Amino acid sequence: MRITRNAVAGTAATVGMTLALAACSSSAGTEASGSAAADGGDAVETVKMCALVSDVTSSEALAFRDYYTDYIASEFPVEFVYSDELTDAEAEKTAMEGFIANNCQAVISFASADRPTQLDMAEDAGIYYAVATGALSAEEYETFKDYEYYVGAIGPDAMTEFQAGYDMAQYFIGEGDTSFGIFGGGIPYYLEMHINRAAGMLTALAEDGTTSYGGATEMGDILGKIYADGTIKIQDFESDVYELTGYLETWDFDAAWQASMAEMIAADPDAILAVGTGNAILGSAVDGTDIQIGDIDAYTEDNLVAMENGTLGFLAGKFTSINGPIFAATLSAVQGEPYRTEDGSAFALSQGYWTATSAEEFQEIVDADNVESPVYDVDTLSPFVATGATYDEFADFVGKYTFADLVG
Amino acid sequence: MHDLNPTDVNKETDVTVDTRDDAKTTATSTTKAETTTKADAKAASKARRGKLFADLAPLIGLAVLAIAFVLVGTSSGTNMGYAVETLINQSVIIIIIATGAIFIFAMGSFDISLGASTLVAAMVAGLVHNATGSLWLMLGAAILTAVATSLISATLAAVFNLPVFVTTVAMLSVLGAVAAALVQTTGGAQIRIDRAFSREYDTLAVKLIVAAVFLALCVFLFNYTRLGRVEKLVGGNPMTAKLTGVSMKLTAIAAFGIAGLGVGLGAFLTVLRTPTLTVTSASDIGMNILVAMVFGGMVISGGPRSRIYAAIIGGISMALLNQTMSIMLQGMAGGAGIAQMVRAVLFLAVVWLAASGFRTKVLPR
Amino acid sequence: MGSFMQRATGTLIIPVGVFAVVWTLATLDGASLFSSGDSLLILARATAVTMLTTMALAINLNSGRFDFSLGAMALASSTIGASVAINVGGGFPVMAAVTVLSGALLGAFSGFLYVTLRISPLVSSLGVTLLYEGLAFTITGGGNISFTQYPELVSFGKSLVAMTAVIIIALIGVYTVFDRSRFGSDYRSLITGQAAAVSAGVKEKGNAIKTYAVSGALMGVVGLIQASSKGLIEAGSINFSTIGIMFTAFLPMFVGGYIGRYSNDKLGYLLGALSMSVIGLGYSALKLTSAQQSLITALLLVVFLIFLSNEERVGRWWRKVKGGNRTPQQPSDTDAAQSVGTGAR
Amino acid sequence: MTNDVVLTVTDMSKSFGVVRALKHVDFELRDGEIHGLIGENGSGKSTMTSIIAGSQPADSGTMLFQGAPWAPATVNESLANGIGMVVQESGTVPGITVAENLFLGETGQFTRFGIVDRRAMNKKASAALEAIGVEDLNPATPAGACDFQTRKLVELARVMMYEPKVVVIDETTTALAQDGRDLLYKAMDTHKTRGAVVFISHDLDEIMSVCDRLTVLRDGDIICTFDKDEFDEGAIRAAMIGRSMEGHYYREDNKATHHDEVWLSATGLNLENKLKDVSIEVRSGEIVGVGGLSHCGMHELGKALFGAAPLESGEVVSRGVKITNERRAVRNAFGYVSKDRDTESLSLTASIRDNIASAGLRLIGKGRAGLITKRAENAYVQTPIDQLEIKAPGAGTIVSTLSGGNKQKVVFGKWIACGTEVLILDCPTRGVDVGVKQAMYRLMTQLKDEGKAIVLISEEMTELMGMSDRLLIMKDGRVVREFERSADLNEMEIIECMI
Repeated sequence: MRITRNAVAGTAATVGMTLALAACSSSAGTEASGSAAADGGDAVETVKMCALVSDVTSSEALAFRDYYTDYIASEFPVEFVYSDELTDAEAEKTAMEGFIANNCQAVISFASADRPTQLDMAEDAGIYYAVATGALSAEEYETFKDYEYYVGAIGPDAMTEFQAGYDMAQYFIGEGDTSFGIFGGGIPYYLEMHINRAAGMLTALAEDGTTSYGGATEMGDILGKIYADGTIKIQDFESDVYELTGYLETWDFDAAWQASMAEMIAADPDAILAVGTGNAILGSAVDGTDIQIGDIDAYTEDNLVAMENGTLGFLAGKFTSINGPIFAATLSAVQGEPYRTEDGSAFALSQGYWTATSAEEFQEIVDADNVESPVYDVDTLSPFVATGATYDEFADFVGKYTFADLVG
Repeated sequence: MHDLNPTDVNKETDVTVDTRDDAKTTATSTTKAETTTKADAKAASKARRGKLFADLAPLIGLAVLAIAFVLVGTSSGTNMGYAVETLINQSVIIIIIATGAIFIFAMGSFDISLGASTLVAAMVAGLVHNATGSLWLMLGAAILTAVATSLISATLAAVFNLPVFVTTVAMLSVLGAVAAALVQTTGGAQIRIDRAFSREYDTLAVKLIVAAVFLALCVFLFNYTRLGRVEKLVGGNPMTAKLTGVSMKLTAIAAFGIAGLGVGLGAFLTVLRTPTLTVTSASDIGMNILVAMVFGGMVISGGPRSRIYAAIIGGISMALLNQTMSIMLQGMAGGAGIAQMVRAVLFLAVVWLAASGFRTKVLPR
Repeated sequence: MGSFMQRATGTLIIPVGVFAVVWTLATLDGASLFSSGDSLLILARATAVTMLTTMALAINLNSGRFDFSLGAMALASSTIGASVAINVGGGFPVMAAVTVLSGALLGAFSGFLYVTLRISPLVSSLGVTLLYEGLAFTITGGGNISFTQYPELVSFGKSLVAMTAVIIIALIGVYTVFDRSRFGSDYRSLITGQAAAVSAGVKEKGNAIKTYAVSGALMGVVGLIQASSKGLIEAGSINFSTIGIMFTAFLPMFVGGYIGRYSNDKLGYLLGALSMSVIGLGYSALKLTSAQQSLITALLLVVFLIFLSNEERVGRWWRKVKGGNRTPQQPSDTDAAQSVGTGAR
Repeated sequence: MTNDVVLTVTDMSKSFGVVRALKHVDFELRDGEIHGLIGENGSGKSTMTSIIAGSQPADSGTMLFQGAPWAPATVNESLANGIGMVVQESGTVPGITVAENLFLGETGQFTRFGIVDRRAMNKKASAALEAIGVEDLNPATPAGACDFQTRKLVELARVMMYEPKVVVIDETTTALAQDGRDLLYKAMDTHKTRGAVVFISHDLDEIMSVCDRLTVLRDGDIICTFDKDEFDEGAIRAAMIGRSMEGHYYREDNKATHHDEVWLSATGLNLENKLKDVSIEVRSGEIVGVGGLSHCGMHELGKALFGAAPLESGEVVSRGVKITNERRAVRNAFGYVSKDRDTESLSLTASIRDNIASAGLRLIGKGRAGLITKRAENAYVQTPIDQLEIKAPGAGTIVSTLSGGNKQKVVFGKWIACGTEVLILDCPTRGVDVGVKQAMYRLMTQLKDEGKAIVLISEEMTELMGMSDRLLIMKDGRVVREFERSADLNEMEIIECMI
C-alpha cells in the first residue's frame, strides 16, 4: 500500500467534494443576488464597486483611490474594492475573476493591459464595466459599444495625450527655450500614452520650418516613426533653431541608465520634456542646475515643492476628483439608468488635463480640488445618478472639465 | 513518488539505531544517537509519526486551506460556483508548468527561466496563430519554442559543464530580450490574438483535457519508467548516477525536454487565457511555480524524495490561499502586503512541517 | 600561489582588459566613457551597489546558502530607515543608521528563521522575500516614498567621496570580518567542513545568523544608496519583484572568485563590480537599448562561466598548442560555481 | 609499561533506540600501553571510544580517568582534559589552512579584539606538526591542497598538540600508505612514553604487530583481552566472530586460472600526471589485482577502465566495443565499485531498492515496453538482497541508515543484479568488517568461477595476494611489475617495487 498516494487521492477527493458542494449550494443564492443587482431600484442598498488598478503606488493613483474610498464612499451608498497592482493581462483577468466571484456589481477599470478581455468577462458575468482615465481605441469601441453592461469611457483619448505633449513643448518654446532633453519613459514598452505625448512634443517643435524628426513634420508621420523605432533617436532630429541634446527612457536605474541620465543633464538643456513622472525620476538629478522639467503627472505635494523651487516648469495633470463623472455614470447604470448615446451605444467622452506653470496656479488647483472638498462633490454628481438626466446633459457635464469651467 | 509504507517506516527506524559504529562516525548521525533518549520505543514511534506527518504536511495544508476557503467564501457571500471555476483557471497553468519542471528539480537542477520561456513560447504561438489562424499550429509552435528554449539551457549546461541555475539566470535575460524583440515585430506594445478565437477555446474543458493528458504523462514517466528513477538518482547523488552508467547529458536533456513540453502547454493555455501578450506577461509564473512546488512538498534539492504530485497539491493550495486572502482582505489598503506576509508565513510553516522528519545536526544547505 | 607578477596579472587582467575593450569600442564609436562630470560618480555608485550586493550574495552562497531575499532586505530596510527619518526627523544620519541597522536585523531574522526552521536556505529565502516585500508594502500602504521634499536625505548618493568611502570601508570591513577575525575563521571552516567544524565546537547556528546579519547590513547600505540615487523608494514592490538585483551579482561574483585565486576574493568582488560598472558606462556610451544590454550581459555571464568550467580543458589545449611544459595553474574548482552547484544546481 | 591504570570504564551501557550497542562493559587502559580494540562493525568498539572521548554520553556506567570521575561533554572538553581521538573519516576542513585546522574551534587563543593573529598561529602550528615528525608542511597551505594522508597526519597533530594522556586512534590507518603508517606508529610509540594509546583497526596483522594488549568486542560485549604474548590470529578471529572461521578467508587455490577470451583490454592510457602509458588486459574468469601506494594512479586506472576519466590518450576496449564513457561501460555489462562508497557508489538518501535497481532499470522494464512496476522492481531487487544477505528490515530502508558492510553489499547487489560481467572493484573491502569481507571474497571467487572478469584495486597487500590471478603493481602512474599467482609470492618483494 502506498500511503502517500492514497492520501493524495483521499485528500483530493475530500477537497474536491467540499468545493463542489460549496459551489452547488451557493450558486442558487448568488443567482438571486445577481438578479437583484441587475434589477437595481433600491437606492438604499450598498453597491459593491470594484476598481481594477494597474498602478497602486504613484501619488496620483493614491489620490484617486482616496477620493473614491474616503469621499465618494461616505457620500454615496457604495463600497469600493480595489485590486492589487496589476502588471499584466493575466493579473487583470485574475482580479476580474475575483471581483465576479465576490459579487461586484460594477467594475471601474484603470487597467489597460487587456481591455477586451475585461469587457467580455463583465458582459458574461452581467456586471457593469466602465473605463476611467482612458479610452478604447476606435476599433475596440466599435466592437464593444453595444455591450449591455459596458457603461462607457471618460478620459484623455489619444488626441488629448498628444495635445498635452504639444502644449508642454509650446510652453517652453514660448519661454524662449531652444535646447531640450526628452524623457521617454515607457516608449520602448510601447506605452501608447507616452508615445502620443512624445509625438506631441516633437510635432510642436517641428512647427518651426527648419525642424523635422526623421524627415517628418506632421503628427501622423512622427507617430509612425516612433512606433517603428520603439524609441526616439536624437540623431534623426534636425533643426536650425532647436537642439535635442539628450534622450532617456525607462526606469532601470542601473549603471547604464544612470550614465545616460547624467549625460542628458550634463548636456545642460534649457528644459527636459518628460512624457510622465519626470519630476519623480529626474527631479533630484536636476536639483541645483538651471534645467526645468516639463511633466505630465498629478497635483501632488512633491510636484508643488518642485514647482516652488523652480525645478518643475510645466505640469499637466489629472486633478484628484477627475473620476467623479465616471463614477456617477456607473452608479446610475447599476441603479438602472445607464447613459446611452442616441443610437444606444455606450458613451466615449474625453477629458483632458489641468495645467500649471507656476506655484500659484498649482496652489489654486490644489485648493480647489482635493479629497476633502473635491470639485466633483456630492452636490455636483448627484444630479447625474439615476435622476433621469439624459446622455446629452451628462456629456455636456463631462465636457466642462477645465479649471475655468469647474472652478471659475 | 517515492513513498514509505508504514511498515517500512517502522522498520527503518530500527535500522537507524542498528548502526552503532556507523552512527557515531559522522556528525550527522551523531545527532540521531544523541537525540535518541532512553525512551527508545517512544522515540522511535515519535520519529515514525514525525516522518509520516512530514509526508502528509502538504496535504494537510491543502485540506486546511480548502476548508478555510469554503468557510470564508460562504460566510462572505462569495459566488462559490464561479470561485471554484476560477480556482481551476488560475492554477492550471502553474500546475502544468510546475509538474513538468519537477523533472528538472528532481535531478537537483534549478531552472529560474521557466516564466520567461513561457512568455516567449506564448508570443511565438500568438504570432503563429495570427499568421495562420490555426489552433494546432499555434499549439505546435508553443511546444516547439518552449522545448527548444529548454533544450538550449540543458545543452549549454551539459556540454559546457555549467551550473544549471546560473545558465538559466543568463537565459532569463536572453529570453527577456527575445520577448522584447518579438513584440517589436508587431510594431506595437503587444501581441494580440483574435478575441473570438481565444474565447472559443479558453474553456474549462480544454484546460482540463490538456492538464489531464500532460499530468498523466508526467506521473507515468516519473513513477513508472526508467526516466523518473534516473532523475531522482541524479538528484540524490550525481556522481553515483554517473558511475552507474547514467548519461548526465541525456538525462538532463530528457528532463528539460519534458519541462519544455509543460512550458509549451502552459504557454498555449496562457495565450488562450490572456490573448494580449506584453513583455511583462507571465512575469509571475517563474517564481510562482517554485512556490507551488515547494508548497506541495517538493524537496527543492531534488533526489529520492521528489514527488510528482507536489505541483498539483501546491498549485491548488496556492490558488486557494490567494482566493481566501483576497476575499478576506478585499478593499483594505495595504491588503496586498498583509496578504503576502500571511502567504509567506503559511509557506514557511508548510515547508517546516514537511522537513520535520528529516533533520540533521548540521544546518541544511 | 606563484610569483608576485603572476598574482598581479591574474588579479588585474579582467578589470584592465574590460576597461581596454570598452574604452576602445566607445572610442571607435566616437563616444566617450566619461562624457559627463557625473560619470565618475555613477561609476563609483554602481560599483558600490554591485560590490555590496555581490558580497551579500557571496558570503552566504559560499556556504551553499542561496538567498533570494537580498533585494527585499534592501527594500524593507530602506523603507524603514526613510520612514523613521521622515516621521521622526534626524536627517540623513538617522536614516542611514536606521537603514543599516534594520538591514542587519532583517538579515539576522532571516538567518534566525533558517536555523530555527532548519529548512533549505533557498526555500527559506523565498518565504523571507515574500515576508519583507509584504512588510515594506504594509509600511507605506503600497505607495512610493519620495524624497523630493527631503533632498538632504539623499545627498549621500550624489557624493563621489561618500561612494568611494563606502567602497573602501565595506571592502576593509568585509575583509577584516571574514578573513581576519575569529568569526571569519569559523565561517570559512564551516564552508568546506561543515560536519568537522561543528564537531570541533564551532557554533554553526550563531555563525549563520551573523553571516545573514552582515549580508542584511550590506543590503541596507545598498538600499540607502539606491534610495538616494533614485530619489524614491518603490515600497510597493511585491510578488518577488525585488529578486532582480540578485541576478546582477552573479557575474561579478564569479569574476571575484576567479580573482580570489590570485589575491583575495573580496578584492575580486570589488574589481568584478568595477568591471561591470565600466561595462554599464560602455552600454550608455554606445547607446544600446536595454534589451541589447541584457543580452550582452547574459552572454558575458555564459562565456565567463564556460571559461571557468572548462579552464582545465582550455589549459590542456593551450599547453598542447604551445607544446611547452608549463605547470598547470590548477583551478581550485571555482569556489563560487561550486557552491552554486550545491546550493542550486 | 608501568601497569598503572589510567582509565577505567565500569559497567558502561549505551543504547540506540531498541538496540543495545554496549552492554555493561568494563575496560581498563594502562599507562604506557598501546591497547588494540578489534571487532566487527557494530561490535561497540567505536561506541565505547567515542563515549570516552566525549562525542556522546553513555546511558549508564562510570569512568575514572587518572583516578578522577570522567564524563566529558564534548570532544573539545575531553581533548583539553587529556583524552583525544583521531577518527576514521576525514576531520579536516579543506577550505582553510592547515594551521586553522589545527586550531579549529580554538582560534580564540590567537584572537585580540576579534582579529586572529595568523603569524602566531602558524608558528604554533609548525611546532605541532614537527612534534609528530611532519617536517616539510607549510601551515599556511590550504588543507584542501594536501593529500589525504597529510590531512590525516594534520588531524593526528591536532590531537597530539594537546599532549593528551590518552590518544584514541580509530581506523585511521585504512587511509594511510606505508610511510604515513610509519609516522603514525612512530608517534604512537613516542606517546607510549608519556601516556596510553587505544588503537582501533580492522587489520588483524597490523593490530597484532603494533599493540601491547588487545581487546575483542562482539555485539556490545567485551569478549576477552589478550596480552601480547597470547596473540594468536585464529583465537582472535574466533573471538571476534564467535565461532572459528570455517574454510579459507581468501581463495583456496594457488594457481592462476582464466578463460581465453579477453574481456577488457586497455592500451596506452595517459591521464594528466596520474596514468602514464598504462596497458592492461583482463580475461574472462580472471581476477587481476592492482596494487600500489595510494597515489600510484591505481584508483584513476579503475575509473579510466570504466570510461570515467578524461583520458589524454589510449583506449579501453571490451569485446570489440570502445568504452568511452560510463554509459557505454554499463551497457556493455561493466560494473564499478568506488573506493568512496558513500559519495560515488550510493545514493545515501535513497532506499536499498532504489540503489540496487538503479543499474538495472532497463532490465526491469524489459518486455513491458519500459514500464517499471512496483512488483517487477521488488522482484528484481529481492534476489541480490537475499543472495548477499543484506541485513535490513525491507527494501525500502534508506541506505544511509545501514552499516558500512551492508552499504557495500548494496553496491555489490546493484552490479550483480544487472548481470555485470566486467567488474572493477576499487578497495571493495575498505571499512567493512571481517564477516562482510569474507562474504565479499567468496562472492568474488564465485563470480570468477562464473567466468566474469574482475579488476581488484586494493591497498591491502594480503587481499591482493589472496585473491588475484595476476597482480599488477603501480608506481607513479606506471605499471612497474606483474606477478603471477603462486603459492610462493613474496610480500616483501612486492612491496619493494611499490616504494
